[in-house]
Amino acid sequence: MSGGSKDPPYTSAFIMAVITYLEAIRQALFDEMSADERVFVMGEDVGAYGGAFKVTEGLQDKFGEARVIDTPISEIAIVGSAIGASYMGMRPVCEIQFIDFIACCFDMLTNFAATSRYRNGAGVPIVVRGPCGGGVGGGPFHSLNPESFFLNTPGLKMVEPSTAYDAKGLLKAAIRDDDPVLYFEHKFLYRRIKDEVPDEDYIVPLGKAAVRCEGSDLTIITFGAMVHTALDAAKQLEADGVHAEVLDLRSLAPLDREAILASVAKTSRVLLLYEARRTGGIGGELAAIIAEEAFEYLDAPIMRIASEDAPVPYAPPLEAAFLPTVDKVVEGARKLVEY
Amino acid sequence: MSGGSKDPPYTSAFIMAVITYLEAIRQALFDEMSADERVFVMGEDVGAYGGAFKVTEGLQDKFGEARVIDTPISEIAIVGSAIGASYMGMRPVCEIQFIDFIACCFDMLTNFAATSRYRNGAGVPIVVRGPCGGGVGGGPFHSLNPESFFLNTPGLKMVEPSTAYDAKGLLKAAIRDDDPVLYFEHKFLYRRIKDEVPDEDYIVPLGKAAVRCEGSDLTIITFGAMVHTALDAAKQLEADGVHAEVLDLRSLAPLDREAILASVAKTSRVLLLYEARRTGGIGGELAAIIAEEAFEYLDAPIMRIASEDAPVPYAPPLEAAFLPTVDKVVEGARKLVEY
Amino acid sequence: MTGKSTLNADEWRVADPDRPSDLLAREQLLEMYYFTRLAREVEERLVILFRQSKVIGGLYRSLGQEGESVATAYALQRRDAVLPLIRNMGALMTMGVRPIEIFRQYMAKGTSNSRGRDLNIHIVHMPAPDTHEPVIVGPISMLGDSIPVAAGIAMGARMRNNPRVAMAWIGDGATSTGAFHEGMNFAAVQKIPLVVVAEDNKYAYSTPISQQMAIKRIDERAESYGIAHELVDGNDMLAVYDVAKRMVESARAGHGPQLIGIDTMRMQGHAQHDDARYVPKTLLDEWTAKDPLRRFRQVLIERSIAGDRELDYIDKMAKDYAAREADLAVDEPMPDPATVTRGVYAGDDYAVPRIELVKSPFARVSAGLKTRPTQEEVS
Amino acid sequence: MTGKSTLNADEWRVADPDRPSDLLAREQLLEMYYFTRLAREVEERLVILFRQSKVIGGLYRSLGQEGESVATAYALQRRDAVLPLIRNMGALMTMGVRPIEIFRQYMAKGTSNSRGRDLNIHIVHMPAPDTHEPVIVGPISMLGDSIPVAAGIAMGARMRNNPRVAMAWIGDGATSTGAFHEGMNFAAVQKIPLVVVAEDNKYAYSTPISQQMAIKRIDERAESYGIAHELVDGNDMLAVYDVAKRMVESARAGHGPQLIGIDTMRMQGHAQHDDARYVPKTLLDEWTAKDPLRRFRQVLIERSIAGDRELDYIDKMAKDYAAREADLAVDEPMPDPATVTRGVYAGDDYAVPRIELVKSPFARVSAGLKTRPTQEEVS
Ligand SMILES: Cc1ncc(C[n+]2csc(CCOP(=O)(O)OP(=O)(O)O)c2C)c(N)n1
Ligand SMILES: Cc1ncc(C[n+]2csc(CCOP(=O)(O)OP(=O)(O)O)c2C)c(N)n1
Ligand SMILES: [Mg+2]
Ligand SMILES: [Mg+2]
Repeated sequence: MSGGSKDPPYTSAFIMAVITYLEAIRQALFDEMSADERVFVMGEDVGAYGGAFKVTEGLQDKFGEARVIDTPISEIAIVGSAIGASYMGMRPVCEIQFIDFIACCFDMLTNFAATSRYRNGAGVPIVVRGPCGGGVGGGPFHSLNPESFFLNTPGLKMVEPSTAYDAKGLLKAAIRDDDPVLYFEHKFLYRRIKDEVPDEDYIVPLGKAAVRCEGSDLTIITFGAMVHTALDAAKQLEADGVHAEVLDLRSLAPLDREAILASVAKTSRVLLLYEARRTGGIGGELAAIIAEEAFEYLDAPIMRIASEDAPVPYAPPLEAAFLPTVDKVVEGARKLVEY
Repeated sequence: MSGGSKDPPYTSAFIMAVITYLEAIRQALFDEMSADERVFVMGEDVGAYGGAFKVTEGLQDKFGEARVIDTPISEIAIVGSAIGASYMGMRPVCEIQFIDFIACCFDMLTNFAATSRYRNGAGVPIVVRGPCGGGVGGGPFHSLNPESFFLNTPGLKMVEPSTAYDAKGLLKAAIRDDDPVLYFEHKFLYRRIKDEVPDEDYIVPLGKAAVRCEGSDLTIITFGAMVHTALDAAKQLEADGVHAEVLDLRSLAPLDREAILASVAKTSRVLLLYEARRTGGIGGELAAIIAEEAFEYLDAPIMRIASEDAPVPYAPPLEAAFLPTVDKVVEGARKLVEY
Repeated sequence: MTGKSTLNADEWRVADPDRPSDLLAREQLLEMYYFTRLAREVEERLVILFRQSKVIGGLYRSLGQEGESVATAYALQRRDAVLPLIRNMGALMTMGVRPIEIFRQYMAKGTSNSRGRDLNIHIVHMPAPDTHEPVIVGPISMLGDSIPVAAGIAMGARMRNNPRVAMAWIGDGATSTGAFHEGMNFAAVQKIPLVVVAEDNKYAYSTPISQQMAIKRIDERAESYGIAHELVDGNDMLAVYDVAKRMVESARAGHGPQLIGIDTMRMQGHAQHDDARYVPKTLLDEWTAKDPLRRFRQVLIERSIAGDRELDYIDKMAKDYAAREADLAVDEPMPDPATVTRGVYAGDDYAVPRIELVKSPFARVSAGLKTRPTQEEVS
Repeated sequence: MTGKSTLNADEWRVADPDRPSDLLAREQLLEMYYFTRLAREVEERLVILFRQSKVIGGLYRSLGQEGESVATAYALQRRDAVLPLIRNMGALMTMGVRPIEIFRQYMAKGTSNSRGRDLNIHIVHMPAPDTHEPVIVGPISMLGDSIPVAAGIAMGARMRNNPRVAMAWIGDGATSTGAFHEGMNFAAVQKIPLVVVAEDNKYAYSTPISQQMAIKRIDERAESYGIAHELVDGNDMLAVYDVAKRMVESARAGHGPQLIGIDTMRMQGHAQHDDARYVPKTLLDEWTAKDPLRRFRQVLIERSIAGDRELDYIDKMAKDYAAREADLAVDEPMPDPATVTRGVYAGDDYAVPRIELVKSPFARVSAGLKTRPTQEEVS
């Protein structure tokens, strides 16, 4: 599975296959476990069952029970023991069955993992990954986008891919990173998104955003599943002659300030699109960076489009009203360019 | 302790006493427990010992062990059982010995307490209070300002007083509120801040900010201990002829958008001052509101002054470098007005 | 006093104090059978709705566990508090939740207790303090969280001088959570009248209990807290009732929390999407032979409590009832999207449909009774 | 084989297999005494520094608990891992941490292991895999969190084919946390070589153990996990060593985690600011009579291991050493404020002072030895 050049970015000379977002995550785990015996996977039902979403399917067959560990229902122990194992030189990848349950180990992550290097120089190279996001009728406890819970805790890194290519490359980068990385995978994308992914080894470096669509009239800054919402909106806007640039953050901590500021400087209008609830979401941090560092470029208010300020509702009509939609983005973008 | 008119705000005809911020919190607990037998206190060492900071001193003597409960070291159980008791009509006030330990019950607060009313109409009238903030050499685990951890969770309310008057009035309002309220008390202020507090019953309503100092050149939006930093800075700036308005948020959720926008409309320049780490802090939400809703009033970038993006260091010279200071605020304000 | 007749309910009342089930009247035994059958039939209907894509989200069966769920809840008084999990359909039926409430929830109807906002059996019933109704607090998905909340409910009820025993169910897997530990320990220290039903159904999702805990008996989870515990054959309904009843009354008498360990088997996958390939066929076969409903039916027949004719009648009654309720719920409206942000905070509440509670066909109409009503006939 | 002499170390080695302390050589016994005395003297020095306002933040004494702390750690091999708490000064001295490291930490010096960033004994030592040094991971303040981390350390070491037993100390109060539960259970299921030292010192801050748990013996905290456990008189150093040694070797042999319950008493307030008025005087008196250091000294004299002259000499040696180390640390610089944001992430690390490890005056200079060195003389 692995092998070939270690130099990203891949070129078209590489062997490419169109695979799903989910398969890309699985490949990254296979590759990294094959290449580095220090990498192991732990979590609930990740072994024989292959995980609630089958992300780790086949892993235990290949690498055995010692490296693909089914744990008790104990998120604190999963992350805590991963920290300990990482101290001993291992590279644990923890699965949180639904990312919502990361709330149960919030302390272990923010207080133990995040501060360890700063306090005593003891790095914690762990990855904590799990399915986030709504749109699948998951209800209040299986739909969260938790990035803003962790945004005020230096010492943690956070990523969320929007493509299969990034899903693989970011996970590889996260596993090789020497700091704790929270890797959020959007469950809506698992099987809906497919794209070309090289067989060869590559990484998508942490901290780098990607322009998904060039434009000059406004910038939509987003990530995860909302990238696709933004791209659909951009297509509709294009028909009206509005050229939206779509910036996919990919990394949420650290943020790619250069890419953000460069795009704002170019378009002077910003729409922040994120799937978490509006108030207290990552859009705040983005707005603050822009309002502080790109103020003179701004020709319009910074607009946030996000989910409603409520728990995530279960019924499809409620969830549809709750989530950001292409229509909301198009409408917002029109207002922005008309400002 | 209680009695007299129930109508806020108090007038000068009331009996006033100058008491500390800490004593004001204690008085609120005494008053509410006297007035309402449903109110009770639980937490670690809150009983005979009177709490790590002696906030609950004397409470158990007065109200007995059944209403002032020493718990095991179990933040999940403290908050979880408070939720259950509140379902049965009680009004629990939980003490978290240092607010940093609220990380241990993050799940119970954000997932159980916050969603209960929305999901099934079952309100959770609990208060979770505890000492926050730095400046006292508390180190990485006894100095946090956790408000932004909870800002993306609708269903929770949050307050943090800066004066003794507010400390009492906000706590009374929090206890009487029908929703879960996180009440952060800044430990630096406990015994350093004293002001006039009426003996009579009054509340400071949740969701209302207060202008602490009128000004026309810029607005410093802040809360908690930083209000005093802002006021000191305002005094220095005044000497230079710069008139800073200081807005004390008091409530962090919900935010007083009217007061924020009114002040920005008046001064057109904004300095956001908060003690939490800069990235991912509440300043982001404030910047976003202002950049979206008061954009046309803005004459300068929105500036954030906050703590450094690191765990809270222990050594006094490090902590001094870490925290926002009067000097930093004065310097920032000067830059803003010169913009 | 030790003699025990299997012939009729009245004689049967002269009983072993360790076997409170000896005191159950004929109507009560039939009622337990009815609730168990009803739980199964409600779930069978849910399967149909699931296949018709009318159930939003996952469907969790309690096949094989309906008996313990009913028998534990049956040990409660009507005013007690229950905190069921997804697999405690039997407890909900026993406490009188009208089946339509379940269908509404699973189909996310606007008429449901959560108004389409929350999943499956995440329902809440908060009766006025003076009514003769149970407190019902469904779980949130985060496993274990119910335990501290249950402790708080029983503690709060005691503080309000309106005591209720709280019964909370928990899976083998969920006993590994920190929330379980803190709640159990807190309840023990505070001597809270809490009865925890710990269900060893051999798996937590795909994880066998051997990878969940290094103890052999699930009831030993109570040891670290000084909580009284007992293990029972979970598919023997009267045995379950006996232990549960003693524990409920012990808790009510002020002896603190109790834990009943249930030895049972989850007879299907974790949810409908899970084919449970990881479960050995032999294990399933072994437990199929121990189906609690079939076993209980046999007891009723052996003890001449009822014959096939009466029991078939109950079966049909339950099945028809479940079908009717499902049909009614199917046509109800989905929630109005305009309400999506309503009721996050107090002051903006919009009407929450109260859970409708119903009496079983066996219930004696007598509110004051401490034990279950006993006099109505079934056939 | 059952005979046990109290006369000299060599004869004493013919020993009861249940009493590994019988195998301790004279120098080892004196070394244990030395570490215990040193722990006490380091803390006495800290009190002086605290009164001089040179200690930043709180000061936590282990008065009365130094013995158990030394005797448990003494059961480890040098390469094992320790996760001490604030009151395990004895364990740190036993593992060879140079006292100056403690003074630096408490005074938040730039030279300290945490470079003034973290409190008291929150120190970390990660030796290169091939060195003959212990892993030391100080706690974070959140109680209980050390337990899962300790489990992970021992598991990770095993995965790296570089096995180490991990020993983690935990207070009675901290056993009530969810983190403790999850860590213990995980370790049990994974059969991790973890030895947990659970210290019943009668209080958690002001909270008596009766309000912390409804069990009488702290070691029963292990029951729910199927973890082997034993309770020991924590102020009898050799008894503690015996149990700890057996457990460490059992864990090392692959028998999974073990828990040793320590019956002891916190002889001062939670920290220096706490006058501990809530502790009954009679309780303190009772335990004053059982001071572990005094008792151990008596044992050494009774068994003719050493006389007053030698022990006084050790006392003085420890006291002088502590004083010298404190004096050295006092003059060291505070951290440079310009470094405040350095080293949050990898790639921006700035030098972390390695913890200096020292040998005791009793240590035999022999790196390859599995058990403690034994040949040097004290006087
Ligand atoms: C804190 C938490 N972690 C993980 C999950 C995901 N999850 C849902 S059900 C389940 C298995 C539960 O097993 P058990 O407690 O034995 O109950 P059972 O399904 O067997 O009745 C898991 C892992 C969860 N709901 N909550
Ligand atoms: C999770 C958490 N909650 C609360 C505290 C505050 N706290 C610090 S020490 C302490 C008492 C600890 O008692 P115990 O575990 O018995 O240890 P001892 O001090 O007796 O050695 C408490 C409550 C904490 N550090 N962590
Ligand atoms: Mg189970
Ligand atoms: Mg203690």
